[in-house]
Amino acid sequence: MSALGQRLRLGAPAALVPLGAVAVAAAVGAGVMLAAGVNPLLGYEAMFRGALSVSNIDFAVAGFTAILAMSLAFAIPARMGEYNLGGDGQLVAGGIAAAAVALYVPGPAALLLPLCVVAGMLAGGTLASVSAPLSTRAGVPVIISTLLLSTPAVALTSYLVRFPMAQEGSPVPQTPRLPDAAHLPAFPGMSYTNAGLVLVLAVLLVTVYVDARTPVGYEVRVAGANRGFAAYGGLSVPRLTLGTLAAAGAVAGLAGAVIVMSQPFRFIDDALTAPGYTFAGVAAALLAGGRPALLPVTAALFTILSVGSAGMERDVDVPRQLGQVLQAVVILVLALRVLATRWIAARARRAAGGRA
Amino acid sequence: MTGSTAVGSAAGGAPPAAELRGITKRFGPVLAVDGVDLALERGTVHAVVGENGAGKSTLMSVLYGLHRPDAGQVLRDGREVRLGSPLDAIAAGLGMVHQHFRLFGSLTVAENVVYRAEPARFGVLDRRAAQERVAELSARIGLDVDPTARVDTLPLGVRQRVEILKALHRRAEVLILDEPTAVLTPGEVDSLFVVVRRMAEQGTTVALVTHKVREVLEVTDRVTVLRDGVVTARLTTAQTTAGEIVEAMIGRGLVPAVNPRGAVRGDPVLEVDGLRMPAAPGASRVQDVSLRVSAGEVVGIAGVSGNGQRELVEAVVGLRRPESGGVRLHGRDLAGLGVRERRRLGIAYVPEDRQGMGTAASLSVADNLALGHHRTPPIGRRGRLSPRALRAQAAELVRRLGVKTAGVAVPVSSLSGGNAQKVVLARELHHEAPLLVVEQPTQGVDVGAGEEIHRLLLDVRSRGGAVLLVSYEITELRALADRVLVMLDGAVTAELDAAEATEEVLGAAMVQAGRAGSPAGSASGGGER
Amino acid sequence: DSDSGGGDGGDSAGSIIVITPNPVGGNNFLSLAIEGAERVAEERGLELEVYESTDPTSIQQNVEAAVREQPDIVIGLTFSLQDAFATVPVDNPDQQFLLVDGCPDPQPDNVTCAAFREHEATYLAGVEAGLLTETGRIGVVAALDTPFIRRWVDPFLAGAQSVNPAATSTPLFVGGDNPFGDPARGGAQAQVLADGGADQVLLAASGSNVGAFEVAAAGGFQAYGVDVNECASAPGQVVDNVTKNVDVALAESVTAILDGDTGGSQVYGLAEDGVGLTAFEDDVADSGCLIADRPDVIEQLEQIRQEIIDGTITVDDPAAG
Amino acid sequence: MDVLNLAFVAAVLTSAAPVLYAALGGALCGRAGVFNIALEGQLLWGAFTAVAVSWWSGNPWLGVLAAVAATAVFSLVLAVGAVAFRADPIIVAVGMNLLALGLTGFVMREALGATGTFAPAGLPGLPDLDVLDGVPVLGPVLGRATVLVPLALVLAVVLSLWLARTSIGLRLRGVGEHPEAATSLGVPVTRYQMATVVVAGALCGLGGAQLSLGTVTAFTENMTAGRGWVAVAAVMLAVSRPLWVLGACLLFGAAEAWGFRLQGIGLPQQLTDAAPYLVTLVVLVLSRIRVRRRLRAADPVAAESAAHPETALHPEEPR
Ligand SMILES: Nc1ncnc2c1ncn2[C@@H]1O[C@H](COP(=O)(O)OP(=O)(O)OP(=O)(O)O)[C@@H](O)[C@H]1O
Ligand SMILES: Nc1ncnc2c1ncn2[C@@H]1O[C@H](COP(=O)(O)OP(=O)(O)OP(=O)(O)O)[C@@H](O)[C@H]1O
Ligand SMILES: [Mg+2]
Ligand SMILES: [Mg+2]
Repeated sequence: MSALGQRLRLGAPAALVPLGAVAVAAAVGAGVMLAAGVNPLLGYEAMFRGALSVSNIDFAVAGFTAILAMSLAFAIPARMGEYNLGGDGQLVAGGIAAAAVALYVPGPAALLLPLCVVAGMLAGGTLASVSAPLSTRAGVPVIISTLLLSTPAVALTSYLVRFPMAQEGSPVPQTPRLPDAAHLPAFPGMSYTNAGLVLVLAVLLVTVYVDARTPVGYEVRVAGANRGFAAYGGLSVPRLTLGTLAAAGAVAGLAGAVIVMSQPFRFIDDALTAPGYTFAGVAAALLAGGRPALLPVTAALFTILSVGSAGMERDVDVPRQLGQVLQAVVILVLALRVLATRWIAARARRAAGGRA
Repeated sequence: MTGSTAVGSAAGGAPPAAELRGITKRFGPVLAVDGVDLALERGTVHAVVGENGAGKSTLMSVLYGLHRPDAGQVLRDGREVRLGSPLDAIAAGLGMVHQHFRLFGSLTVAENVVYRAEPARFGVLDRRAAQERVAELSARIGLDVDPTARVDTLPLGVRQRVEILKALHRRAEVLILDEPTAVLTPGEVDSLFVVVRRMAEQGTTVALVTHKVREVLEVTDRVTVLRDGVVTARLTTAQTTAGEIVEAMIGRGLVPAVNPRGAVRGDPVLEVDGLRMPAAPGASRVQDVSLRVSAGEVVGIAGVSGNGQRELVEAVVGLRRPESGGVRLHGRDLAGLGVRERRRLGIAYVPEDRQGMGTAASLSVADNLALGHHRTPPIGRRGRLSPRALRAQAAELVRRLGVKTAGVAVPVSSLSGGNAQKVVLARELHHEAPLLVVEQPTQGVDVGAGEEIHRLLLDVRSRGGAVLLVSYEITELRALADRVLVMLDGAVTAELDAAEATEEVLGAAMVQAGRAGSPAGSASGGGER
Repeated sequence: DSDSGGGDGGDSAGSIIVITPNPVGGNNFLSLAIEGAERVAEERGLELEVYESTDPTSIQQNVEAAVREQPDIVIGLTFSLQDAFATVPVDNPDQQFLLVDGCPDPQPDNVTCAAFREHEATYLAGVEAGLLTETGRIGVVAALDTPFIRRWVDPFLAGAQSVNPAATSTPLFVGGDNPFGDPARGGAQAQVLADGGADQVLLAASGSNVGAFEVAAAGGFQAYGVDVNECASAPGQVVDNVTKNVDVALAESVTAILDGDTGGSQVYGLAEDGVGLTAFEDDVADSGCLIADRPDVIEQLEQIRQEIIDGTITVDDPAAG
Repeated sequence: MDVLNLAFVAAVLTSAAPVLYAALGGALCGRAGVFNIALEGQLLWGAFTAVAVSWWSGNPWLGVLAAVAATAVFSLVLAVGAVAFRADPIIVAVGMNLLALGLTGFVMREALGATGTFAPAGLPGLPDLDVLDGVPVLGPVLGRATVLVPLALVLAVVLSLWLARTSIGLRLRGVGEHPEAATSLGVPVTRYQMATVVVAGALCGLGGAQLSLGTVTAFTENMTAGRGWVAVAAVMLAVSRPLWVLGACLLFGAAEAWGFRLQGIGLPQQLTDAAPYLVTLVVLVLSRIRVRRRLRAADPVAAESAAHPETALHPEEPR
């Protein structure tokens, strides 16, 4: 069997799984809407309109940018079997750092824009990096240390934005509006769709490339498959852990920077975490499985579900929590992936005809 | 020691203790076992042998209720039994000891023995009764086991006794041993066989799966040979020869690979000087070990497992940092260098633990073959990795070493043990590193494949490579090594030339200071804490 | 297409859209505002829609969605909409906007503002607490430590100390993962105050209040509600409420705008009867509040209220920076 | 002990109880070899069911029963998904947490007609242990708590003894430590694990009921507010040992209660918010670092994978 043929045959059912998950979720959602006395067609139409109509696409793109970034923040360490659930903390760390640079460092846009972005990425990356030695030296699982570090990080930024960095006289906990030089340039005619999208897409491309076409990507996969094998092969698991977590945190920090450098151009407490970008990103990454190139598709889906559900609530009065329910169902139906994987493995073995 | 008193087959007419009739088992498209008949006469020891993947484990799993056969019957004392699960098998008086022990490390010996068949009052465990039961059973077959010891503090040989006690506690009359000796030291093997013979004398029927023809000859009464899922021979041990058994197993005679010796020895490649490492829980100490391996030389390390060999090897390849002492490669001090640097300088390494270390089971054959070569051309070039070159190189290696696989894209988990081992060897031999460190290269590998692997190692020697070979098998060391060093409690206690290294001398050197089977406290890191 | 789906069907009756910064559920202030909107909508025969936001991005989105529906007035609730109301109205000069409880700076011409001086009423509640406390310890449970929420914290102590200089106050903030909806934490903090001897406690923690009222009901302390009459939340244990007549303010402002009085900024303090205490209401006797039994205190409060209105007493606004 | 200290103990117990139930459930799962980070969702599910059924039936005990039953049923998702189908337990749990959050909010709105908070007058809550009034020590400590609070403490002890001393406990420990070994002795591993997950769900149901009918009498959207995640941390801290879980939960409860008191003397709320998490993390690091060092000395290669959540759930070092 040719390698290509094999890949096609093995790949097809794998790609069908996410579609299946979405279909089942759509059916469940329709059932829920019927139970709530809403025509599911109208409900879904409202949901899509809420996200994708010309008038709403601008916001949807903002959501997509953030969710895509957060899905990368989860997916990168997941390649080596580490789960980063501390996205919220890394997101706000990036946001507050970018805001601080914008507010306290004078300079022209040409200087300030990259500086803010880099500051955000550094802050997010640094926070996430803390979990690497905690894991490789102290044996605290990344999934738990990222989570435990997130709450204090959110609390700390919350403190900063309420007191030292607060806008004078504002009753809302927020920083002053960032200077114009720190506003990400928006696409013509848009206000939320800005250079942030380009940055995140660039990061995506780099990730896909590194994953598939560089020794580092290979090493990360090896470490994810078997730590003992990686150590035996001379790979530095601590360094890979640090690298993937730093990269993940940097992407989350980038998302935070992009959010504060977009409308309304300030760090508002809660604004970064309340929309739930982190878990939407986790869900998108899980849906994409180990294929970074699928992330834009799954992130778009979860953007529609989360941004669109607000439109659905506005237009047909279905509680927006339905969006969460649908996301959950998509993730749960992914359990099917296991069945599909088994099926694929069985076919592979059949093809092998295995005899030693 | 061998107790070769032939126990005659059961009186005519009495049904076999256990019998398999026409057993067929498929895994998907793989026909693992194909219409096999096997009769185990009461009170006999019955060998089941065959190549890797011949279907031995599958057949035994059917007998133990782990697999349900697609066709065929299982009979106990002449009556058909339906074995839906191991529970049914246990109820029918069957017991099984797996190659990889299935023990709970954190539990005590007594808890392991009575697990799932506990003496209890109102659901509350009766620990006293459990311990007494263990004491009673071990006395019966002449074993010495402390019922209150945590299992993970015990040497492998003792752990295996616990496995046997488990079966006896369940009143097993038919005991299946799947490759019981693969991880045992020679001394441990001897004492196992004493126990096996004693059990047979007491009426227990034993089915023994093994790759070692010598063991077959030493301890069994009957032999069944499997090949590709069918029986190719049924033999009576007393009337057969090693050659006959091997012929039936692999379809040809075996020409053992043997070191031609005497070839020119080159410059020293590996020099180890005064290496020391402290003992730690779970790790043995290494005491002042010095050794030298020259180009074109195979140096064997003999010894009972757990006497510091693993620690020594890990210090050489860079996985473990010595407390003091030096390691030099071609005269260059390797202190402070990690695995990667050492590999680059020319150390290849075939580890003992091929599942935990030597391969990543879920990754493809190609990915497994690339590790360590992924940053050098043709695969890696200026920070980039060429998936095409990676696949091409893998295909080439698979072809060259004759790895049986459906392709380089399938996961290593779909390969048989022998073929997985070849993948490891292929990768490590590929770059013709000046130094090859090999541990237990043929463990669990069938004789045919084992012979091929031996040839590959000797090829390394003949092209001028240096080989450091750690093995627990004396025959392997005698076949391959130019010199043999014996390790005991972390120290090199003897150095023998190939000519001097007879089985008797080596065996004696390996167990000098202590009784085999409990290789000093070092194996378990000082016993209980 | 959203025009056709807009649903005003071309009839002469207009419409208003209210945008909240958070989900309304459990938020007394927002529910009361919606009540006011419902009332005025009925009076004027308007169609009413409510868009609930969940976060700043959705606020912006809701404001723009509302503008597309072209209602008579787009009504925003609270300061959180201030940023959106600073920009969107400039791009939509023909649309009238009303911001309740906040005001953008600079204020576009087509934005009308209605703001409250709740700190004045909080100060009065503090006076009440200062007079009634037996332990000399008072407390506040609030959702978060933000300048805005401090309006229910600092003046409470200031008021108490004005009549009882020895009074000490402990403010506790719920915080955590869900500050506006974690009744267990709210309750735990109320219990801390009760254990610490506080006997007069203002509860300004939105959805987290539920737990705190339970502590009051169990006799932990006497409580003060905010925004609406909450005396039924812990019968016999609630002294009074800092009320904010946002319904009145909203209805008045809508009426004014519909009548052509647009722009400008109306401030609702004690003087305008926009904020107050349940104690000052005519039906205080039926309010279920403890203060109903203390006409002496009410009298004293009336007097201080007048002094605040007169400017004899000035109450610091913690949100003013 | 003076009154204030007893009140402090009471506060710690009350805030620890729901977390303790969830963490005991998580610990059981850990011992059975199932990684359960769905505790947050399970707790929320229990809290909601308890309030809804208590409201409809007028009987809080029915609410508790319903919470136990409903959460047990909910946890079948994990049991079937992660145990029977062998799907990644983390993926399943992320889905369950999201589902619980969305569905409770959705149903609260559609069926109870409330958004945000549901605490109607007359919602029946669980009674306090008034009988203890006047009893020294016990009175001030438990008098204002429901019977579910002392029950949680008792359960921690009972579960610990049960695991150590009973046949089933022994089998469960074996199932978690070495499933193949348990299978080969005829223990139906999958069934044991599924049953454990369901029992853990029932425990979370109790925890949820204590939260929404005991600690307070109300349901608010996302009212668990991270308590389930704290329970996950407690399980790791305790490496699945019930008595240690008890200690970890009390530690967390104490850190939180101290936080409130420190806030009372002027520390910023945001910093006291962070304290319990940082304390947990520090204790976690200190407790694991020794194990880690031992592992590394024994086997530097195997130690590489020792930071994995699955291995961190077992009291025993991996072999
Ligand atoms: N669970 C399984 N699923 C699929 N195929 C299997 C399974 N178990 C065994 N096989 C296949 O069945 C065949 C027989 O395997 P089995 O394990 O019985 O061999 P064996 O004789 O024990 O080999 P070894 O000497 O390596 O132990 C092999 O081709 C193997 O790949
Ligand atoms: N679940 C499985 N799926 C596919 N192949 C399997 C499976 N289990 C075993 N095999 C195959 O069965 C063969 C024998 O494997 P096995 O596990 O028996 O190895 P082993 O070293 O012989 O150990 P043991 O004899 O103790 O079982 C190999 O070819 C292996 O790939
Ligand atoms: Mg086998
Ligand atoms: Mg084998």
